[in-house]
Amino acid sequence: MSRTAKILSAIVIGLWLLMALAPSVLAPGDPLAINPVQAFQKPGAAHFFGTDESGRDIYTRVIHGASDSLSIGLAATALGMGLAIILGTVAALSPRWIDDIILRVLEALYAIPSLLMALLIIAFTGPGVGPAIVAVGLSTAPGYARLVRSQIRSLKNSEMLEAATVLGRGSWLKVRNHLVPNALKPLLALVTLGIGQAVIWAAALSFLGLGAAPPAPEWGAMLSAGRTYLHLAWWMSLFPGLAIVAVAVSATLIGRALGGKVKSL
Amino acid sequence: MGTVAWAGRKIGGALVVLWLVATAIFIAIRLIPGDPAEAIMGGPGSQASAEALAAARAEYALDQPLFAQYLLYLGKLLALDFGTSYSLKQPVAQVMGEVLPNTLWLSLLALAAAWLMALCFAAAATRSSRFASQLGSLMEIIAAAVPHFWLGAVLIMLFSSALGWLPAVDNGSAQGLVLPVLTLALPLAGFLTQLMRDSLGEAMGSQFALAARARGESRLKLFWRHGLRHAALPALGLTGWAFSSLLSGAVVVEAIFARPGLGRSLLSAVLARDIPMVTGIALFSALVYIVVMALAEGLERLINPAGGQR
Amino acid sequence: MSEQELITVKDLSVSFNGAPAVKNISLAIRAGRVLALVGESGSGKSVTARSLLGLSGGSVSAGELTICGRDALGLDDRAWQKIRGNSISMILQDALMALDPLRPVGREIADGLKDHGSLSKPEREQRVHEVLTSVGMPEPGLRAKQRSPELSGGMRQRALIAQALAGNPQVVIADEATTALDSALTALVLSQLRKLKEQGRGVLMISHDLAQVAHLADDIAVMRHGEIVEAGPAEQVLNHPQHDYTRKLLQAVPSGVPRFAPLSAAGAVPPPVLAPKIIAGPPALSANNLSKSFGKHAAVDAVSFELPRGKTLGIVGESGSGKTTTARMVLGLQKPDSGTVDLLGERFAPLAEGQRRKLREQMGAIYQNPLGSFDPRYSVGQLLADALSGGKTKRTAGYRNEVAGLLEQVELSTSLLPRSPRELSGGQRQRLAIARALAPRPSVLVLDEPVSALDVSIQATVLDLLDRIQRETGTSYLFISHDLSVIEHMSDTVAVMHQGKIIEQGDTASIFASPQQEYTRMLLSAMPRLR
Amino acid sequence: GCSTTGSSDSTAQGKEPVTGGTMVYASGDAEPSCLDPHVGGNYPQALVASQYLESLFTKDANGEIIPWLAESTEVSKDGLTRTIKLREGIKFTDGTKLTANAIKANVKHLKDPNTASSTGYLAVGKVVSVEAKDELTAVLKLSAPDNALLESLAMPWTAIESPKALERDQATNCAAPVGTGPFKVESWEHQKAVNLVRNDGYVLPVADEKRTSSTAYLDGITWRFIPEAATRYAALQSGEVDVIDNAQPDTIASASDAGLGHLDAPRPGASNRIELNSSKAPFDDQRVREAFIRAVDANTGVSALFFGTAKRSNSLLSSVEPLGYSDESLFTTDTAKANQLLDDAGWSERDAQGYRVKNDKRLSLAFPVSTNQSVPAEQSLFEQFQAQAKAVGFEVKIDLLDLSSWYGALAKHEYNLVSAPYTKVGPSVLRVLYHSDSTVPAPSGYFANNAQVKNKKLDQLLNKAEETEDGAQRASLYEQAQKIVLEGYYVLPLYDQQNHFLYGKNVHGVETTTAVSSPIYFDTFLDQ
Ligand SMILES: Nc1ncnc2c1ncn2[C@@H]1O[C@H](COP(=O)(O)OP(=O)(O)OP(=O)(O)O)[C@@H](O)[C@H]1O
Ligand SMILES: Nc1ncnc2c1ncn2[C@@H]1O[C@H](COP(=O)(O)OP(=O)(O)OP(=O)(O)O)[C@@H](O)[C@H]1O
Ligand SMILES: [Mg+2]
Ligand SMILES: [Mg+2]
Repeated sequence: MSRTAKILSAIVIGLWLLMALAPSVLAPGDPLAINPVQAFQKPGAAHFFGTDESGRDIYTRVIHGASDSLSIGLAATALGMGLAIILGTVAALSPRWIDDIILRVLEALYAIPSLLMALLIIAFTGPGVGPAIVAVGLSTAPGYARLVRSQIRSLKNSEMLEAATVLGRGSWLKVRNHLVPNALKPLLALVTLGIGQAVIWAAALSFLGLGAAPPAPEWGAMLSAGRTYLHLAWWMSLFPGLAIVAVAVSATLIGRALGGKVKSL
Repeated sequence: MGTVAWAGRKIGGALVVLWLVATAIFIAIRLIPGDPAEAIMGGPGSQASAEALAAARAEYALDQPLFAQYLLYLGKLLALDFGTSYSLKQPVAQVMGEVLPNTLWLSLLALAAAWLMALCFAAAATRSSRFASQLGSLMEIIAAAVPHFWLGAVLIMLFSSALGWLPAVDNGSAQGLVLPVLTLALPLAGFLTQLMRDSLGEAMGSQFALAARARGESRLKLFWRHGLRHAALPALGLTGWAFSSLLSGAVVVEAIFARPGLGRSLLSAVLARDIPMVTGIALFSALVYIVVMALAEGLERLINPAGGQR
Repeated sequence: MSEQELITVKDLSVSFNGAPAVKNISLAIRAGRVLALVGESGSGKSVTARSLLGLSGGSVSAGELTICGRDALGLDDRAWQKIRGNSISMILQDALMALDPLRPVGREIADGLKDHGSLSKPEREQRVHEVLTSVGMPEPGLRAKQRSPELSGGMRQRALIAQALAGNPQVVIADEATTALDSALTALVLSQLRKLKEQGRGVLMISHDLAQVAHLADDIAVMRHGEIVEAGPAEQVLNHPQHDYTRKLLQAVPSGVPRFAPLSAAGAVPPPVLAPKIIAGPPALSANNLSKSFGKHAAVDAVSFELPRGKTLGIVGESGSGKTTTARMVLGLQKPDSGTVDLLGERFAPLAEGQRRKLREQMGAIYQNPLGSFDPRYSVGQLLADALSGGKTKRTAGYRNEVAGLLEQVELSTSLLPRSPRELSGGQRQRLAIARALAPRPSVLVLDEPVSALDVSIQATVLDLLDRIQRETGTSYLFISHDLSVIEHMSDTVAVMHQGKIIEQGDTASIFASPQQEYTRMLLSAMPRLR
Repeated sequence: GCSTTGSSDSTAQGKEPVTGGTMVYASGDAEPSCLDPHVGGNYPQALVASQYLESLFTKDANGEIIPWLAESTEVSKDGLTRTIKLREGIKFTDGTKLTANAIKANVKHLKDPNTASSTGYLAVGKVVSVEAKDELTAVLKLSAPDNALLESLAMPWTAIESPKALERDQATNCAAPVGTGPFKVESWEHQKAVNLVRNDGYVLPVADEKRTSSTAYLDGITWRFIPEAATRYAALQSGEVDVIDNAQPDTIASASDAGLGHLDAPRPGASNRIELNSSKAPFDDQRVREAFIRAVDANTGVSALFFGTAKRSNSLLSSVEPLGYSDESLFTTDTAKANQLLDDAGWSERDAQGYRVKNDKRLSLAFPVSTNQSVPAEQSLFEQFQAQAKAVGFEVKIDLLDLSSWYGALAKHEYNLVSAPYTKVGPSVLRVLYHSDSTVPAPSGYFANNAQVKNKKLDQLLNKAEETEDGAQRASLYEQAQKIVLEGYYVLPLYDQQNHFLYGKNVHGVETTTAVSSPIYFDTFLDQ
């Protein structure tokens, strides 16, 4: 990772974190404050990104929405990755037949389109932020798990571990010192890529009315509300849409800087 | 591994996967709250009498023990009987048969368009300057990050409402396909381009590319003879994923562009708790995924017979 | 100079982003003669060669560049394409990578013909068959349809040569065409090049090994740091080298140099004549009837040998003869199908890992490519601290002195401590691998092709280092190589492997002087010798 | 078609009608799973079925019920026998003649549990049996007097279908119901379109002096489903479709600038309103109900969100119902009063977030909202209520649900606030919605009295109103009933059930609607 890439990534991450943790620094207003008289104001000096149908300030909402959207993305990825690490590691280190079973199950999960999986989960739990996290997390897990598995398998057969064996290292030391840290590093890059995708996914669910409920300033929900007024107030859907794209793009860029490749998705 | 053995393994594996999918769906659907009998009788808002509900339960074997239901369900699936849709009161196979071609067409066209775009972008990127190439790389990443639902709306605004060039909704003509295909294809093209550019770049900078140049090959020939194959390989490996993400994307795109299709059926079936319909679509998508994966793998074997099996 | 000059270069300079790689060199390639370009790694040999095809990839300036009587300065890419593969062709340095793994080699060879000639498709196929036969490719019809991953290293090298010859070029550039080949294959390739010369073509041969060059070259140019430091007829350069660097290169060739005599200039100071410590007791290592099969293929077949303490046993054999498999069984990385390994008189294999952990520190290993055996997250210092602490920590703090001691032992500067192994040169990496292997003070080192990836001058320093360590510590070496000259220089006893069996075993001097087996004789006759 | 005229700003006045052309209609509703409105019985079914099915009665321009397929009707003194005489010479599109038997078969169909009718089933609830007295005369025996029967029979959900066609299995009948309307179902391509073609044998039951021919002008209608509002409007703008329903307020407001026609046809029956569940805390206390109603400001929200296309209502009934009673003073916003009421009711403390608490319980209201039934503007209005109610200390939890989950939440009484539209012709809808009988759930858990009003006096008034013959007395009874509900703060009325249609420049003659305000495209024609 080059120096500039490091600095840039740090700045971007810092900015997102600031938006997520202390949105009021950037947008002091209340994202839920309504003002029906001020509805559908064009972007301008008073409202940078304009206002929505209830006169809420879209700039404030976009900034405050970072927390919801990002934490959905983070939590979903963490869930998916957590499951994947367990399944993938078990598969990679187990005897052939267990590996085979896990692989088949993963393939079956992979074969169900993710949105269908999400729909089924939500049909079971009802819509909301929590279910959206579970849905996105579960539907991304099989992909990650296959990756973790192949990662660990190739490490398991690497010269590096052979060298450790020759140096007389026991299994525990090999796993702790070499296998886990080396498997995790590329996963970190992948997680960064994945967060961007998870944010899009969660937004898609909100857009279908299955995720965060309005008037929460979640970007997908805002987009969903904005699409009704596409002809009247383009700014209502433009800015939350741009926010989603921006998060996904910066996540991809940082992921790539960390050495992640799309290949792995 | 010989081709016959390979095909045998594939088919066996596919059957296992289908069985697992069927089981997963069965379990998932039983977990969903709500009485299936109500769904059969027109949803919870209906005035169905207790007797009518009981009759429906008996008719659909919902009054039997769960395991018996499971066996019954598997037995029917084995006989390729997907049952009758609760909400449409038509055989699931028939409903799917009606809407399926639309979705397949849409997805295949989008897949083809995405491949084509990705190839063109990747090829263009190898020739252009560092700045142009970085700009291109940013564009791909942005394309890959654009959500379908937003892209579709923006395209409609732009090309239908404002410019009036293309129809917003499916009207049976080829033009009506342009926007939905674009909406589905662009994000995928972004992904594929990223993939292809990486491997294309690797291939074009490799020793064998140098060897080819040393034989007197022009850049264009180098691209056709060597670059293309290497670019295609990782993208092929991703085709199964791409296709299944296209099916997911179709749910959104079909809703936005008012196109009949599997995606829309799926959404309404889940909302109406139409179990046979959901099962049918899920199994079918899984089958499509498996077939597409096998095709892609076959193609991979053709391009790279020595490559290891995954 | 009666011979026609096919390529004339005057004052050629190449730089990459302002950094010069080749500086003002001049050379001429003549019909029917072989010009050898010799020099250490990174001296600019390959860049020079690529420049002759207009493929240097950097910015080029030259006083003159004439190819077959034609001024080639300022040619555009189209004009170059007519020359490449047609008038001049090149055999690229890395045979494993120089063929597209996704295309049949026959197609790769035919591509050049297609682009240049007017041959029809069957004619092209005919020509491919012809040229593959001429380079001694077994079953050329079948091989033409296979892709490079399906071919062995030697076959790939031959396919690459065939590819260069297909278009009947006037000049052939062979960039390290024999590195990484065992001696039998090396001999084959050299004879191919000789044939070209006899046909009246010009040959530019690039190598870091003067011994190989000695057999073939008519003229030699010695390169260093992008400059030609000495050039002239082969006789003169080999026998009366003018430049220090040339002398150093000549000295680095190990064949015929006695045990413990230094090869590198650094070791030129005669060492204190310190007799190697002889320790009594059971042999350091003994292998008994080791066998291993993969499927039906017997990779190692009833191999037995004994390695006395403080001595070196060299195992030599062609590629695929089972050397690495033997080493892995000795190291306990692969379970033998049958047979045993004893280390210092104790049973080492087959045994459960837990039971032999104690013995582990008595045995170290060094690989051909050490980079793969280092955890990429560790720095040089951390690697050594990890080895010293038995994996408990990678902090150097508590092991500063020991680490410094190890580095000194392998002649590395402590300034390298914070670096990643990736940022080291090949020679430095191999030293680091040796240092790490030495950390637990082993009695036995298993070295599998430890210098095969290094150029001769670096190889010389590493071999000298190994010599010194053995003398100082009395460590026993199981030294595996396909390079007869290295084995000859390093071993006290030699075992020759062929198709999984040890066919001949004994004292180094007697094996090299009077081989008993036909196969050994064949190997030795193919060995390039300087002295 | 039927003769009611909605408030239309059609520009077709004086245009010479042209025959021919197929009109493309784009509906924003979900595609019905059955084209026979007997099955289930929702508004989207009524919209499409109005083209091919007709009812016995309809409403005229003054809101009066008049015979349509029926020629005349009379009721016995005790109100228990209703005789209906049919018009002569009307045929179903399958060739069957319209006879008294058809009424018998249709009522039987509605009452058959296998039909799973909900709206139509309730409408004929009091009909015990149907007898064919002669070819064209049917006699209906009732379990109790029902002066709403004619209104019920004016709805498309009780439209008359061919008895022969009803004998087919349900799937077939769902795919192509057979009626007497100006169009008939030619084919149904699922998810794509219902294709309607002109009924060339159509007989207009009530003569219209403006019409020379007695068949529709249009060759047919392509009935499509485009759920995305923005896409639907874009398709109308670009001329891909001719008429859209469920038009969004903002597009309606800009329609005339865009050269589009607009038909505003508010639905009869109940107005759109929020019902407050009085069966459980905190709304079991009238003061808390009133406090909520005083806390929110519907007027500003409605005018901003609906761009003046919806008029604020203060009545339980639609503005098209002549017997609607309205009292603005009950619903004026008064935050001070709201606070006072809550203090009085014991909700005087507030927690850290500013919500009121009593006995450590937060003043929290569950508000499940059906995304199928509430348009986006309405959802936004609810969000505004949420913010306004927060100011006086209510926590409103809006839950956007799909229809099944929404019904599920209602059935489990997991709501304090709910907005459930109900369309029915005439004031008898009050009985459906506020009679204590309607708190008793059907086997599916469904009940119509969401406010859970249980008031003996109200029950009596509603029963009596349904049985009275005298018009004035009926009006007075219904007024008293409405007062009880309104003054008990069980309901916050919002506006009429919105029913807006937009159509392209080339479309003319979009004005006639059925008794439930669903347009009929009998008079409609396209510029060629
Ligand atoms: N494409 C390039 N970009 C930048 N630097 C290059 C490039 N190619 C070669 N160099 C540099 O030019 C110098 C000479 O490299 P070259 O490959 O000619 O060495 P060589 O003598 O062939 O070495 P070896 O024996 O290892 O093949 C090296 O320092 C190398 O790093
Ligand atoms: N893991 C394995 N699976 C199958 N075959 C193997 C495996 N490892 C080695 N072989 C086969 O065993 C034989 C001996 O291989 P080995 O690597 O020991 O040869 P080598 O003498 O070290 O050759 P080289 O000089 O090329 O390194 C070869 O034919 C090889 O293909
Ligand atoms: Mg080189
Ligand atoms: Mg080996």
